[in-house]
Amino acid sequence: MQKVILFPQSCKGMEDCGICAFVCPRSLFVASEEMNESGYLPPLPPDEEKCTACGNCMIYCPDFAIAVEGGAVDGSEE
Amino acid sequence: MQKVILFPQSCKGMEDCGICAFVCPRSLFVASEEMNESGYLPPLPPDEEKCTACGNCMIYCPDFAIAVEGGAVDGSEE
Amino acid sequence: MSEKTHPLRKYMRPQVKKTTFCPGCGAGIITQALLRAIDELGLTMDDFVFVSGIGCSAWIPSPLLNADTLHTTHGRPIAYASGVKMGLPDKHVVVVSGDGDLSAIGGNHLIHAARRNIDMTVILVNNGIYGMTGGQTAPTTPYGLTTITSPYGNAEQEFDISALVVAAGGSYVARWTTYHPRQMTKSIKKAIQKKGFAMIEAITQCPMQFGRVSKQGSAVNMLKNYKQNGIRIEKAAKMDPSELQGKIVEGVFVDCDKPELISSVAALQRRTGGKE
Amino acid sequence: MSEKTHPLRKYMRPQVKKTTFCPGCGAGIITQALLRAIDELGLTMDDFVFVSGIGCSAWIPSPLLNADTLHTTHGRPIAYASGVKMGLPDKHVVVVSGDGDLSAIGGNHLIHAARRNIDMTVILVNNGIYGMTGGQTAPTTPYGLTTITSPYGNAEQEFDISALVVAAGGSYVARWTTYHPRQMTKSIKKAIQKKGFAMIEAITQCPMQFGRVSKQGSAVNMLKNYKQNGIRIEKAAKMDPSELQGKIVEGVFVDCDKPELISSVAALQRRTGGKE
Amino acid sequence: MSEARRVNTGTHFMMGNQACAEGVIAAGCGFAAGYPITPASEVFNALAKQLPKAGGTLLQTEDEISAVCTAVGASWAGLKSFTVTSGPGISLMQENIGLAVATETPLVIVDVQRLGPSTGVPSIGMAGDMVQVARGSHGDYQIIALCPESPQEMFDMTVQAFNLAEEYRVPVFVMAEGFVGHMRERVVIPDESEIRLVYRKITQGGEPLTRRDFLDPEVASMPVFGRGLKTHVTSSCHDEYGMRNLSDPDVMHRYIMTPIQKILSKRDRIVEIEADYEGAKLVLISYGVVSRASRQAAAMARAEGLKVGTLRLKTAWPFPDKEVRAAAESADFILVLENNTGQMYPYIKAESAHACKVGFLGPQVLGQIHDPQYILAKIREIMK
Amino acid sequence: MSEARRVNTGTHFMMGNQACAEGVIAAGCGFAAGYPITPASEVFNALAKQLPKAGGTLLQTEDEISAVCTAVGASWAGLKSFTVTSGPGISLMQENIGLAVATETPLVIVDVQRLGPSTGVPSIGMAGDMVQVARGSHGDYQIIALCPESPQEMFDMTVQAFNLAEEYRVPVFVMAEGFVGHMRERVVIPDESEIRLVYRKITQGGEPLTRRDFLDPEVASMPVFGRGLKTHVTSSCHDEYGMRNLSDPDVMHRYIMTPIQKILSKRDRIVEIEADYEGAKLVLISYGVVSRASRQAAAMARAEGLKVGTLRLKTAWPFPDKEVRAAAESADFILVLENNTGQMYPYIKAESAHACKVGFLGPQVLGQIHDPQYILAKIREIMK
Amino acid sequence: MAQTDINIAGVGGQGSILAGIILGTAAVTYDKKYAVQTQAYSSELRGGFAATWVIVSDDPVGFPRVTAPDILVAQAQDAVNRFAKVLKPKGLLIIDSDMIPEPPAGIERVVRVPATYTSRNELKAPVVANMIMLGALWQATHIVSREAFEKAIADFVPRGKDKLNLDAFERGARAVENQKI
Amino acid sequence: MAQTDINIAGVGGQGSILAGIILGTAAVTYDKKYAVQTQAYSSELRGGFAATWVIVSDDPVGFPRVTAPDILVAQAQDAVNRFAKVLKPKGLLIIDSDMIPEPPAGIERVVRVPATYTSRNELKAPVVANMIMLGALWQATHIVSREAFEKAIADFVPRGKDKLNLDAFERGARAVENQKI
Ligand SMILES: Cc1ncc(C[n+]2csc(CCOP(=O)(O)OP(=O)(O)O)c2C)c(N)n1
Ligand SMILES: Cc1ncc(C[n+]2csc(CCOP(=O)(O)OP(=O)(O)O)c2C)c(N)n1
Ligand code: SF4
Ligand code: SF4
Ligand code: SF4
Ligand code: SF4
Ligand code: SF4
Ligand code: SF4
Ligand SMILES: [Mg+2]
Ligand SMILES: [Mg+2]
Repeated sequence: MQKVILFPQSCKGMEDCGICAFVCPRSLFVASEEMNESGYLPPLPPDEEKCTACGNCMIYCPDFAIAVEGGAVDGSEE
Repeated sequence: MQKVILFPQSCKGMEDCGICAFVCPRSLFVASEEMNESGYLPPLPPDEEKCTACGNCMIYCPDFAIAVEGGAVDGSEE
Repeated sequence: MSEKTHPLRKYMRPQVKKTTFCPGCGAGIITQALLRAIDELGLTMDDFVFVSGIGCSAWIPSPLLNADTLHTTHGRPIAYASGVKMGLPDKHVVVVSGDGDLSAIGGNHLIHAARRNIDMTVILVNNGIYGMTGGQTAPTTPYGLTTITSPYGNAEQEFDISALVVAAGGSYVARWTTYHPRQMTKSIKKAIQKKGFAMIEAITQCPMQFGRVSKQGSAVNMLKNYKQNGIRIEKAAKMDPSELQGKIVEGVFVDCDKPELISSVAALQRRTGGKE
Repeated sequence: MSEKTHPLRKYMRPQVKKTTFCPGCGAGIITQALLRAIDELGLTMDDFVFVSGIGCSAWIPSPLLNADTLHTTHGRPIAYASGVKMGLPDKHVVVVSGDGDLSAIGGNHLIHAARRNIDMTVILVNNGIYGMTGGQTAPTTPYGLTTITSPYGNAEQEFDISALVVAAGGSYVARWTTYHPRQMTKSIKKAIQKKGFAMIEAITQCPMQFGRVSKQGSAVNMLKNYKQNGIRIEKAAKMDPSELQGKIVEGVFVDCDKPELISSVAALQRRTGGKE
Repeated sequence: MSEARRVNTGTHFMMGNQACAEGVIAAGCGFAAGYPITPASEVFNALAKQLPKAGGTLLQTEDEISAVCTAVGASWAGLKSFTVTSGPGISLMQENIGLAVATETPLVIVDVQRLGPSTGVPSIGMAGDMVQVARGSHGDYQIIALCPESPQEMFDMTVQAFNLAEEYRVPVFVMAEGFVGHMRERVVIPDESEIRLVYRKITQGGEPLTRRDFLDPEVASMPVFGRGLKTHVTSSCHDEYGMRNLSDPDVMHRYIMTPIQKILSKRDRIVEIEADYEGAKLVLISYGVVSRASRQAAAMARAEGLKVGTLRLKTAWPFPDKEVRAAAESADFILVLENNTGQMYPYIKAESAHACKVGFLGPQVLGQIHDPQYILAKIREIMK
Repeated sequence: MSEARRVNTGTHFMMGNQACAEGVIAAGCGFAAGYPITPASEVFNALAKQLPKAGGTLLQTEDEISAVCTAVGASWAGLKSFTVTSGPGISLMQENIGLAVATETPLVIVDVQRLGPSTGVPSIGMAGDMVQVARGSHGDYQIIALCPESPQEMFDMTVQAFNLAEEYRVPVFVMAEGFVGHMRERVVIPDESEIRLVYRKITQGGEPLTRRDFLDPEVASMPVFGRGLKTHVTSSCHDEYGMRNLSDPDVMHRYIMTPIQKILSKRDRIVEIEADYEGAKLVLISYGVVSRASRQAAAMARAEGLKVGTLRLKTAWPFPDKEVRAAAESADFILVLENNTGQMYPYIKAESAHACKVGFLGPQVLGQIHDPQYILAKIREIMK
Repeated sequence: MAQTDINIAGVGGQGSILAGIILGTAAVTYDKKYAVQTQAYSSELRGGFAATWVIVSDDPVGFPRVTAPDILVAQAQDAVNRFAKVLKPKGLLIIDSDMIPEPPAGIERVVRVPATYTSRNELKAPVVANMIMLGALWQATHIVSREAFEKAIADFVPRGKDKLNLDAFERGARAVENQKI
Repeated sequence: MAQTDINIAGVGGQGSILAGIILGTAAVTYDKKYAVQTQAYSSELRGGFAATWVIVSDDPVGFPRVTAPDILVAQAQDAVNRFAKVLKPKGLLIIDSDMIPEPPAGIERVVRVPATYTSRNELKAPVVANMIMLGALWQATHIVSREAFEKAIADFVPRGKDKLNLDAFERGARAVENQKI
């Protein structure tokens, strides 16, 4: 089951944003090589296995570019 | 020596104001019978002997109609 | 009996024969408190520029005081005064205006001047009402009070203006009723000497409008109320909020030092090489 | 991979494809926090009217949110929102706008709405700068910081907006940085449910303007700063002011109940016979 | 939507400002915002007492900026909305009057004009805000403004202002003068059933942002809040759907022109005048309380055998250009009488100079309405 | 009084807004207040950097209301004062512009106009505030307004505005358009010694309230603060001595009329135009950046043998009535070109309709200056 | 009498303006006539001037400003000083003779009413001097009916004070009875 | 050539507007010519459009708006889509051939510059693509002197980046050398 869903067209890029990478406790995000339609480099989907579904990437992504399913989105306080 | 000097033309009347009477610890002010030029009834000068020169009448008079000389104007806190 | 003149008369424009206020209005008591402060500090009227807005209270300096005086629009005196101060940093700039003027329409200038900590003294004449326009609800009118524009009782909470100005950043903030003119004078002296934004909230009787709408009546009745219900901050601090219902907390709410605007500009420019 | 849509997408206007914000701008995090609050409360967009002013932050609801939305002039959203609330007392009226909008030009409406305790939620997006106009000093810009309009350092003190709104009379006031989006959501939920004036001060990164002028740089750097310097009110209360230099105090500053404006109007009218 | 009516039917000896308040209530106003100011205060004072009894609500705001904003907000909440002030307040409202225009918001604003500029003399009336009301906000736009000459008309025109505002989705101004606001005169308030009221057309569903709720030259229905319409309203340039658009030149053009054309194309239904100049060689053009002096002067002149007529602009904006033109084309001389230094004069002259001579006569002493004798003297001078 | 000059002499490729800031400094401005707004922000941004180095100070205020008030305060403190904004800010300033007028305060305000009404389109320029600037505050009054057509003139006219403000004790406006403010062009800044500067006449003693410091048709000396003059300044109606007077009708009359007459009686020294219509049958009248299109269109028309001339209003207010009249009386047709829907048009028509036909041509698409070809087409249509 | 222009003037606090409002109300509300009432006053509460102008007419009123009144009711010397000069040539001057010892020369028709003395000393109510003046105005002109006046007075005076005010009105009327006008 | 109207356009972030400013500065400040520069851009930081218009002339410029440019320098497909249609009939189109694979039909004079590739891959500095386009513009038109261009570039690029930018300019110039225009 896929836990983290990316919407790369919504992303504004790992270069200027990169918040997902910063807030992921497992550091699962790296930039893709391919620009999206707006010219930004979105992250690659994280390695599902390592993901804890903590929800950080979703909650912090300012551009609604990530959804996390089935995790304790509300649970873990920083 | 006169301690309390009245400027009756400046007064706005014992009927509507009367603050001097209220703040005088010796209750020395009563209304005169004679209107001033503006149609107000100023107080009569207080009985000098009873006056302690506390300065209240001067400091509270909103119309600069009373001056107190030689007293501890600054002294007595309420 | 009166070849003599009132000792504070010398601070008034010779052309002005009397105050414009209603009988028993507290504005005159505050005027005295201010002039006495100037007198006691040994300053002259040439050391000052006075600025006011629109309202009964705004007529305290205009045209009464024999000094440079700027009588401005409703709510804006602090903004005008800021410009005067920028141009004449060595003068004492004193704003005298009403609660409606400074805290209703002019509220934003009040909090921003406090925040900037611009060197200025504000005497905010709080009579709890719009006096000049005839007794409408002000931001300082107590909850539930019946006024011309709240005939079924004021549904709004009232401002604690001193608390607001403290929160906004004022350096010196004090509140006194007209029942305490000596303390008021003392605070005004401090305020004038303070390098920074200073405000005196002067709670005062408006027998004509507030007295009428509140049914508190005469000037003397209102002074009696101040006498009975005035309570010092030091004492109030130890009391329960419920005990303070209907009380008027008086005293000095803040007296601190922090960077003042105009000197800060100079200091920062020196530091970063903006000024040669 | 993405036939699915983002779970909060349903709250956005279908015509709007993406946010208008710069990469890494915190406005989007706040938008999420707000929508999540609505989601968790089980409310629908038809329960709300959103009002905003002018600025980057004002574009959070306009046109993004799929609800009745009023995008107004600079500084005035709270005034407009007050009218909306008077007309639609059963709707949740939520103002989302910037620190410049709500606390500079709009500061007076903010404090008066708080004073009146009108039932309303304000999300004040505080990025410490004028974002949309290009990085000028805001009332929230720290002392000494170099900006476009303070090239020699900001000579003004900054507002503690939460403290100001508490002093003005707000019923619920909380501050969170974008590093604490979950807490922010929780506070927004409380704010929406509060019968009275509620404000969330959302401290947020503006990498484009604030990041540039402050030399704090990227969004991630700014989030790091929030992480390091954010400190809870409970802890801060026990600390010395000097220790709090450079810290961002977060948490709930007030959460109380007092008469709300619109219900007060009704209550007073009943009492004094104004209403049949 | 609560309807806030309680018509004070009957014959009254009533202050103009009170009559205005009665008009507000008779028109079914649901919300009034205000801030005290001489010589307008009595209107809001009266509403504070009466409007709640008629089912409306009101808010005394922290200033006039907030008053106009709050009233616009309440209008979008579906209520007939109102505010009242005098010149200084109108000056402060200018920016947000622009919003009301740009968002096509029905709103009635009464300006009880006083002697200016600046603080001036609060208690003395003048008609000093006549161009300000139409051009005082930045940018190009069109509003409606009516000029009462009596307390009776302060009632009538206030009701009419609400009707026009609702019908055309536009701010409508009643340009009273302090003199009329504070004057007491006979005021007849008709029976509730005889007062014609107009209510805005409200959008009845449809997909948000595909409905054409704005920029309709025929007046779009209004997508008021609170009905699940998911309306988007913006003070910025927007298209027919209400969507902000800051890049398309054609949208910009329509954003400016359509609300103007919406009013101008219906000007024949909006503009009202009183013309009494058949056969006249000299026509006195005026508005507001000066019209009463003008009529009296004309009567006196006619009694002397002078061919003098009158044209009274009950509507100041949209400007009665055709009506002025007609007068100019039928006469040899137009004399413009205004209770100011000649604010509408250029607008009148622009539409009459091609056809006849045009002159202006202000009050002998500014602040006091023209004495009919003074006008008569001028008439004699012109016609001799 | 600190003199804030540091003239950036030389030939520059410079943005209009930057040139304006250079003009502020060259004019010896001592105080600038401002609040950010597109498309005017660059002026204050530049001053923030440059003015302190030239000995002036500035304050970024909490809003535009405060900006104009602060600038007036600083002017009374003796400094040459300045603020800059765009339409929404001008709208907010209206009430206190009235104060500056009523108190006869020298002050320069630059309006970098943008597309309105309301928030409109910040980045697109128009000349949408042309009547607002003269009639946007309540009451009757007169200001001075200049219309630059290039960055060079944003420099020149800013300096000139300070000179006029100081000479006549009046607020002076520079009505730039966003297009000009944001345009870069060659700007030549002369040597400091070649820039003529005017300083207000300052009262030199005398008894307060017996000195005639106000309402002098010949411009009273200004009793600035801080010199022991014990000046009284009020926004209310006042007499020649600055004393508030709310009861004497004659004082009220003079309170309104004298500041107006002070400007109008000197209009010949103030008004500047550029006339090039000798022998022309059709005269194009314009101001601001459209004048550049107008000249080009006229040149193209003349190349076709059409007798077309131009009149450019460098001064918009006081309104160049005589100059317009002269053009109208020498031509058969006046075509008014404005970068708006025709704001000055009625004022121009009022002074020309008696003598010739008058028409208006706005931009083909509002927000974009007239294409000379588009004007030419209209010229051909009229003249065929 | 198609139209009568009346000026009632005094100093602040004497109730001149209220007298004008009562007159207008009597005319319009109770006599079904037409009337216009306007006013002016200085900002001082006492000592300043206060004046009202009332036009009473059988037909709708045109020009609403009174430039030269038919009748001047003067309650104070200041009122005479300010307003007597514009009284119509054959106009009627009604003065409070306690406040105005000597009417200005050249005015033929003068009615004298001891309103201040009567109100203070006989009625013990200085505030009703204006009603005395109204009574005198009525008696001298019958400009509106007595019934209308009485109803209008009842509309405006505080509850319970009707009798006092009507009494004052009556005394004013009687004071004029025997004067040649 | 008395007056040349140039349009430089791309998407946000490509530096089209800066290129226009540099061109104008070169003309006015260093070549003592006349120039006008105007611009337009959308509010998005990336992906939106950005365009500048520059008029270079030997004499003072009259009408300052460019309606039909002599030259269009297009850095993105969007620029061609938006602006190519108003290029003068015999106008010159200079394109970044990496971004615009195919110039629109009907335009005769087209110059192709591999600016994106060169800047990214050869200079390792994507931000200097605009300088490459400027170099091409210079080589194709000599609208201002090379010295003027170089001085103007030095005025605007960050300290220490002069060489990189001048290098880019040079590469742009060389890319055009052999193209028929
Ligand atoms: C813009 C504007 N709005 C309203 C007014 C009317 N106005 C004059 S004084 C005043 C209220 C004064 O109240 P406050 O400041 O409390 O002074 P007070 O008379 O009570 O001393 C108002 C609303 C005005 N002059 N200008
Ligand atoms: C009356 C007025 N003044 C100024 C502006 C220009 N303006 C637009 S947004 C803005 C500042 C926005 O700052 P803030 O509210 O902090 O929002 P941010 O962009 O930082 O989110 C300003 C000054 C305006 N639109 N209207
Ligand atoms: S859900 Fe948590 S662990 Fe998984 S990718 Fe997102 S941030 Fe990383
Ligand atoms: S946080 Fe979101 S927008 Fe930012 S880089 Fe990651 S996916 Fe993209
Ligand atoms: S000085 Fe004191 S004791 Fe003497 S009269 Fe005045 S108040 Fe009374
Ligand atoms: S306090 Fe002053 S004004 Fe008041 S009654 Fe006494 S003397 Fe008169
Ligand atoms: S109305 Fe009130 S505040 Fe004004 S002068 Fe009278 S008593 Fe004083
Ligand atoms: S300028 Fe700042 S606040 Fe505005 S969108 Fe960009 S990052 Fe966000
Ligand atoms: Mg007050
Ligand atoms: Mg901000």
